[in-house]
Formats: sequence, C-alpha cells, structure tokens
Amino acid sequence: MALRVAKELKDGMYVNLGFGLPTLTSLFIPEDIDIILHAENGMLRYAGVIDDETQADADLINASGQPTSLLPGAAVFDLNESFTMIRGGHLDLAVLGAYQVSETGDLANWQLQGYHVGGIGGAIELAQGAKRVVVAMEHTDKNGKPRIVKQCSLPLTARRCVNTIITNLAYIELEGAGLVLKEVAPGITPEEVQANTEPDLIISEDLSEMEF
Amino acid sequence: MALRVAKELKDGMYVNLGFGLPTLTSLFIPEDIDIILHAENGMLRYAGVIDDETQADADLINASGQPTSLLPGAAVFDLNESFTMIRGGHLDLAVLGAYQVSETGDLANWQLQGYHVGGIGGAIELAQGAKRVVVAMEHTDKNGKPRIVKQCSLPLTARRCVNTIITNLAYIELEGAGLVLKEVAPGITPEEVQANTEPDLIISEDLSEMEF
Amino acid sequence: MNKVVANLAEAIRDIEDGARIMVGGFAASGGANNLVQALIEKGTKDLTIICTGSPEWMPFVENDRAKKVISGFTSHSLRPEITEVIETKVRAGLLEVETVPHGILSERIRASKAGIPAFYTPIGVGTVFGEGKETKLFDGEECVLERAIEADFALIRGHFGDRLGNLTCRFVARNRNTEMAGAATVTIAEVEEVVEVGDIDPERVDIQGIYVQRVVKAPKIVKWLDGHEAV
Amino acid sequence: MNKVVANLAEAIRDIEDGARIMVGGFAASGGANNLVQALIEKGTKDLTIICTGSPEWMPFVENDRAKKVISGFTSHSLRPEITEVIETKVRAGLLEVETVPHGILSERIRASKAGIPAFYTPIGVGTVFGEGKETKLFDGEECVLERAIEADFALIRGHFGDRLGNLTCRFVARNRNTEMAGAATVTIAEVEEVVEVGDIDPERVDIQGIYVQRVVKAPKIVKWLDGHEAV
Repeated sequence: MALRVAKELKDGMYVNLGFGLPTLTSLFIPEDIDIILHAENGMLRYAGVIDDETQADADLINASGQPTSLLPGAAVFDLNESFTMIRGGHLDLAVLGAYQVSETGDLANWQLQGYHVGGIGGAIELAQGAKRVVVAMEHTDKNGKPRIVKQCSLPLTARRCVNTIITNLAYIELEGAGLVLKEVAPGITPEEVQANTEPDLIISEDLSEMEF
Repeated sequence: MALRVAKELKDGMYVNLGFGLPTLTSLFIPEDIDIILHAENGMLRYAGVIDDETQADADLINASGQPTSLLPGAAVFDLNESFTMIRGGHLDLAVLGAYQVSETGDLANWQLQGYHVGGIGGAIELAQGAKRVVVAMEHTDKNGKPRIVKQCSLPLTARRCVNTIITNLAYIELEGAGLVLKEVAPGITPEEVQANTEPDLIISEDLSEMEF
Repeated sequence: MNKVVANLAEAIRDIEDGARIMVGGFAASGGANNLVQALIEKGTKDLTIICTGSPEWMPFVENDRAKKVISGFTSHSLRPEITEVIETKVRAGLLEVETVPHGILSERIRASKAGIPAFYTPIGVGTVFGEGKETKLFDGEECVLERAIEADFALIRGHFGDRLGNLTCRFVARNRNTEMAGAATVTIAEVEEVVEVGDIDPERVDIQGIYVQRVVKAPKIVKWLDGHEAV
Repeated sequence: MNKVVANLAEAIRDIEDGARIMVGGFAASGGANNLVQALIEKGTKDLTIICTGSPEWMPFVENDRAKKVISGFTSHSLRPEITEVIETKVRAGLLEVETVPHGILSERIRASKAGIPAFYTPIGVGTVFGEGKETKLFDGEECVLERAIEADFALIRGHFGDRLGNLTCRFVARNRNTEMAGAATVTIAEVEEVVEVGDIDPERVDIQGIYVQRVVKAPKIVKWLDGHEAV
C-alpha cells in the first residue's frame, strides 16, 4: 500500500504524509527525483525515521513525533508558517489515513463514535487545503466492515475533500460520476473489491493490476 | 523639542519614533538605560542615523529610509512581524509627528486637504496600537495657525489616540477633563501658549518650565 | 532591563488558580517541561491549558490541575488507555475538552498576539468544528468566524536567551513557542542557556524580546510521545 | 526540480497587460529593482501595483504602466513635486490610487498567502480607511472587515537562493518580501547569488521554496528614498 502511494509522488511535488501509516511512504520515495516532504510541525525536505533513539534529536521530529533528519535544501519553521503553507493551498498532495470515506469524498479520520475527546491535529487543514488528497487505509475495518461507505457514520474531518483512495485491495478515484475503480491489487477481482465496498463502484474501462 | 521627547523614554521601554522629525530623538537617548527602539520596517534596538553614505548599508535602514546600525541585542524581522508588534499592543510608546491634534485626541498626520494621494504608512497602526501616543510637532503651522484644534479639518489618521502633545512651546497632557498644560518652554507664558491653541487649556496646578 | 529570573519558582510566582495557560511544544520538541513541572509542584489548579497535545496537557490532567484542555489532540494519539481515562473524566464532568484543529488554534493564538480579534476560514465548515459559528460567503465559499484566543500566561521553551528576552529555538522546537510568545499577558521562557546581549545574531532571533517578560535557565527534558523520557 | 531561470526576461515572460503585481521592498531595502526594470523594458501596461511606497511604484507611474497603485504611500514622502504629478494624474483619471495602512496591507497580503479570506481589525475605524467597510463589535470595540488581497505575480528580492526556491534576506530586506512570497499565483525572486542546495542553513531560510516558482540572479541595485542610486 505504501509502495503504491509512493508511485503518486512526482518530481517537484510538495507533499504531506499524515499521522501514522502514511509516514511509512517516506521510506519508498525514489532517490532520483525531488519530492519535498512537508511535516506540519515545521519542516520541509526531511528524511526517513531514525530507529535508534540514541541517534535521535528531539528537535528533528516529524509530525508523528518520530525522530528524523533533514536533507540538503531543508527548511525549518514554526507551526503558524506550516499551516500557512497547508491552508494557503501550497501543498500539491496530502496523504491521509482514514476511518471512513464516503462516496462523495467526505473524510472521517479523527474521532470514534460516541467519544468526547479526539485527535483532529492538522488533518482537517490538510484535507481542505492540499491541492489533492489521497487517503491510504485498509479497505475494511477490524470487523471486516467496509470503510468506503455511502455516508460516514463517524464524525467528519472534512466534506468532499478526498480525490483518491488507496487500500490493500484497490486504487479508486473519486470523479464527478462517482467512485471509479482504476486498479486492483494482485490476485484481487473487481467483484471482491465491490463486496467490501458499500457504495456501487464504476469499473474503469482501463482497469489494471496495481504496480509498485 | 527632541530633547524634551527624549525625557519621556524610560529604562525597559519599547518605543517607536515615527517618520520624520521624531527620529531625531534617537540621538538624545541617555546611554545608561535600555530603550529599545522599534523601526516599523523590521528592527528592534537600532542606533542613530549614519550621515556618511559610503558607510551606509541599505539593508540597515530605519522607517524613514535613513541608514542606521544595530546595537547589541538587536533583532531584524519582516514587516508582518513588525505590525504584529504594533497592532498587538506590544509597544510602550509611539512618538508621532502631526498636522493637527484635536482636543479629544484625534490625530491628523497623513494627508493634506483636498488631495487624493497621501502617505499613511504605519502611522495609523502606531496611533491605535501603542500603549501611549506622544505627538511631537511645531505648535503652529507655517502660517502661524494653531495645530491644536477643536476639530481636525484634515483627514484623520485615528480618533482619540493622542495622550501627550510636545511642541516648541509646551507640554500638554490629554486627560478626561481636557487639555492640561503641564509645562511651558523657557521664556514662554501660559497665555502665549493659549493664544496659539484653539481649544481652551486647563493650566496645571504644578505648571513648570520645560527641562531637558 | 533584565528579564532573567533566578529560578523556576520565581518565574511562575504569580500564576494563580483558574489561570488560562498556553504551553508551547509539539510532541518531544520545544515543550516548557520545567515550567510545567514547577507549576504542578506549586499546586496551582483549575487551569485552562491551551496546547498542541498530550505531552503538554498530561501533567495537568494526571494531577487533576486542569479544568479545561483546548488542544488539537484531546485524546492520546498512541496510548488508548490514556484516552479512556480522559474520556471518563469528561463524562463525569471533571474535565472540559475543546478539540481545535492545529492550524486554527495556531491562527487564533497568533491573532491574539497580532491584535486581530477574529478572522474567517473555510476550515471546519460542515463538521463539528464549524458548528454554532457565524458563517459568511467569500467568493462563493462558506467560511466560519474564528475568534482570537487569549491567555494569562504563556510557558515557552527557547534554546538561547538573553536578558532582553531575545530567544532562539532549535529546529522544529519553534512550533508553538513563536506564536504563543506575546499572545498571553505574561510570557515566560525557559532556556537551555542564558547568553550575553549581543551573542545572538540579529538575523537568528526567533522570538523577539518584546514578546517575552521573563527568562529562566532550565535543563532540556525530552519526553517522547509515548511518555518515556530520553536517557 | 530547478526553479532557476536564465535571465530576467525569461523570469517575467508571461506577465501580461492588466496583471496585478506585488512588488517587495521598503525604501532602499529589498526592492525587486531588476525585475521591475525588465518589466518596464518589456512594455507591459495597465498594471495594478501593490507595494510599500514610491520606490516600488515610481518606475510604473513615471512610464505610464500603472492603472492602479495600492500602497501605504501614494504620495512621495520626500519630494512634493512628485506628489503633485501623481495627484494631477489621479484627478485626470489617468491613475487610480488606494492608500492602505502599511500593516493592514501586510496583513491582507499574508491572509492571501495563508488561506484566510478576511479578518477584523480596529485599525481604520472612524477614518477614511474604515469607510464603507462592514463593521462588527468585539468585546465592545468596533472593528472593520478587511479582505485578503491577491495578485497574479509577486516580484521579490532575496540575498541567497537555491534551485528549490529557498531564499535568505539580508537584515531588513525581509520587509514585504516574506509576506508576498506565496501570496500571488506566481512568485518570482531575484537574488544576489544562486547557491547550491544545502548551502543555506535550514534555520536561516527566510522564504521557503514552497512559495517561490522562479529564481533569477541579478545584481543589487540600491535606490535611496530621494531617488538617487548608490554609487
């Protein structure tokens, strides 16, 4: 999944990889192109996670709080500047995790049903501010229920913001006509994807197998 | 006049000296105290004007565009940060020039009668944002007419913003009761000040002669 | 002018019960951990804590010193068991929480510092974050009105500091420290080192002394997001 | 990714008649004088110029290339005879001027960059600067609604720049350059020196490359406020 997300990254893009799973993608970025990763806590052009804590610098962490390092051409700045970048539409792409995505592109990724507390963080600004929003998530929840739904039952992060959904089963684009299934994971049939998806999928005429 | 203004400056104050005449005051600041001068184009803790242009650095100018230098403990920043300081109420004192001041403290200092163009600059924000506003000006205009008036005839910079007026003739405080004449210049009588002032002055019980 | 105070206790001497407190930091970086610890030791309670997330509010919530938490993460992002504890406190009426998107909180804090009483933003429209707020269309896009957020004290962390209150921050430790400095009535900065006036490059002052009322030297304490302290 | 272009003409190739242009600089510092000169030479006209004061709009007004000037100083602060010339043009309907307080202009430009469509401020209430604007009370204080101001191009000046668009500014040359970078559809930066990626300290990047689309090397031209050029 992270590998497929990495394929979305093109030379010259400014990209934010949201909290949790999507940060893994930073490990799979091709080395021969300039992808500028943005961390909402105040970095542009950072590198992968440092696993050895004795090598970690707490003042060089990504938005998930993990130690990282700066690449040549990096910049550090404060949170307000960081969200000026996000809200002002300066990011080409945001990759976010999700609990649910609706067929109209509504995103729910911050709070569980019935809770008063929750972690919205910068997800709402990334969802509304980035030029393109890709959701990367498991296709179904831990009980096997679809995460791609007709209407989100969980509290929304933002309305009509998702452009693309990448899961362990499929690559789906949200277009005017609806949810278009563009790619399936190796060994997965379009019928299996549909069976695990609540709204009806439109099967793309040039449906292909996911490449990494 | 600049000497009298300099006496207003106390240890620990953050002070902006506006465009033109008041910048002269920076030459008369006592050396044994910390007055932090703020220049709206983006400096804290700058020094006097450099007269020799061959010694000038165009990137170290004050708000009047004159070359200056930085004192130890200085900081440079952008215009937006500068006006965050001004508008946010972080300046203790602003000293401004004026065309007219009304008896209620209205200030007119940016545009001549009947003109479409004018130079407001940062005067309006200084007038409204600083904790205390001192106007330093000639008591009368070039035709001998009072600059302290019942109502400003010129376009206003800001309403009810002036706390103190320092002129070549007098030191006047704007209090709830009205304009209180606190000090007169050496050799000047209160009657002479009143004769050159449109609204009625209240003569302070402890009226004194201006000291420098 | 000398803003350097002798110790942490003196730095926080006048913070009283019921105060509204901004606390800088984001995850392991830039937290005013020494000032927070001193405030816990002082016993000050019924506080409103305005901050990024759990690393900043945890000490206040664990020790029942917070009346309200205003934060981007009112749950704990890594430890569900702590989230359950907080949720239980909220349901029992022992704690109030207000979850505010990181960037909106940042802009509201900056607005307070910059003399902007309110601003419009499309962020939050159509979600619980926009509920109950005034709305207005700009170029056809619905926006909500957000208010500046003020506090009595801001507790921030710098790297170097001088007696004029000028501060530098290391790398991403800038985070909320820069916006909070000047957004509260009194801004108190803990710094790793107090340096001589003139030692900080004028082009490297990250927080200008005009925003800072007190400076106190205190060691760097690193707490990782899962709660463990760096060795 | 390489944002460095070969020369000034290429940097401004797609600026067309009628464009809205932000021009950085404050008095003698940080003006994008080379880009402005190139634009004059190209003959582009009917421009709206958004800037600090006369050093930035003079070339456009002198050469009849400006339709409108939005600036803190629409008069000339030192040369009354130039003020008279501008005033005459305005009365004849040849030029439109909008005088905007420096800090409000700054905040409106930043708002555009930061995705804030509008904000409230007490600045301007009771004067011509607040006339005709929506008002609202906040904590009993009357405030006016100010809108973000956008442009097609921002012409800015940096000191060092790299191919990613990261820039540094010397001392007060930050002025409006930092706020304008990213506030226009296309931001073009002239710099004294193009340096290698990695040469700029990550803590000394004053304008992040994300806001800059083009970088061009051009010599520093210093024009003092009275109009004379430095030797």
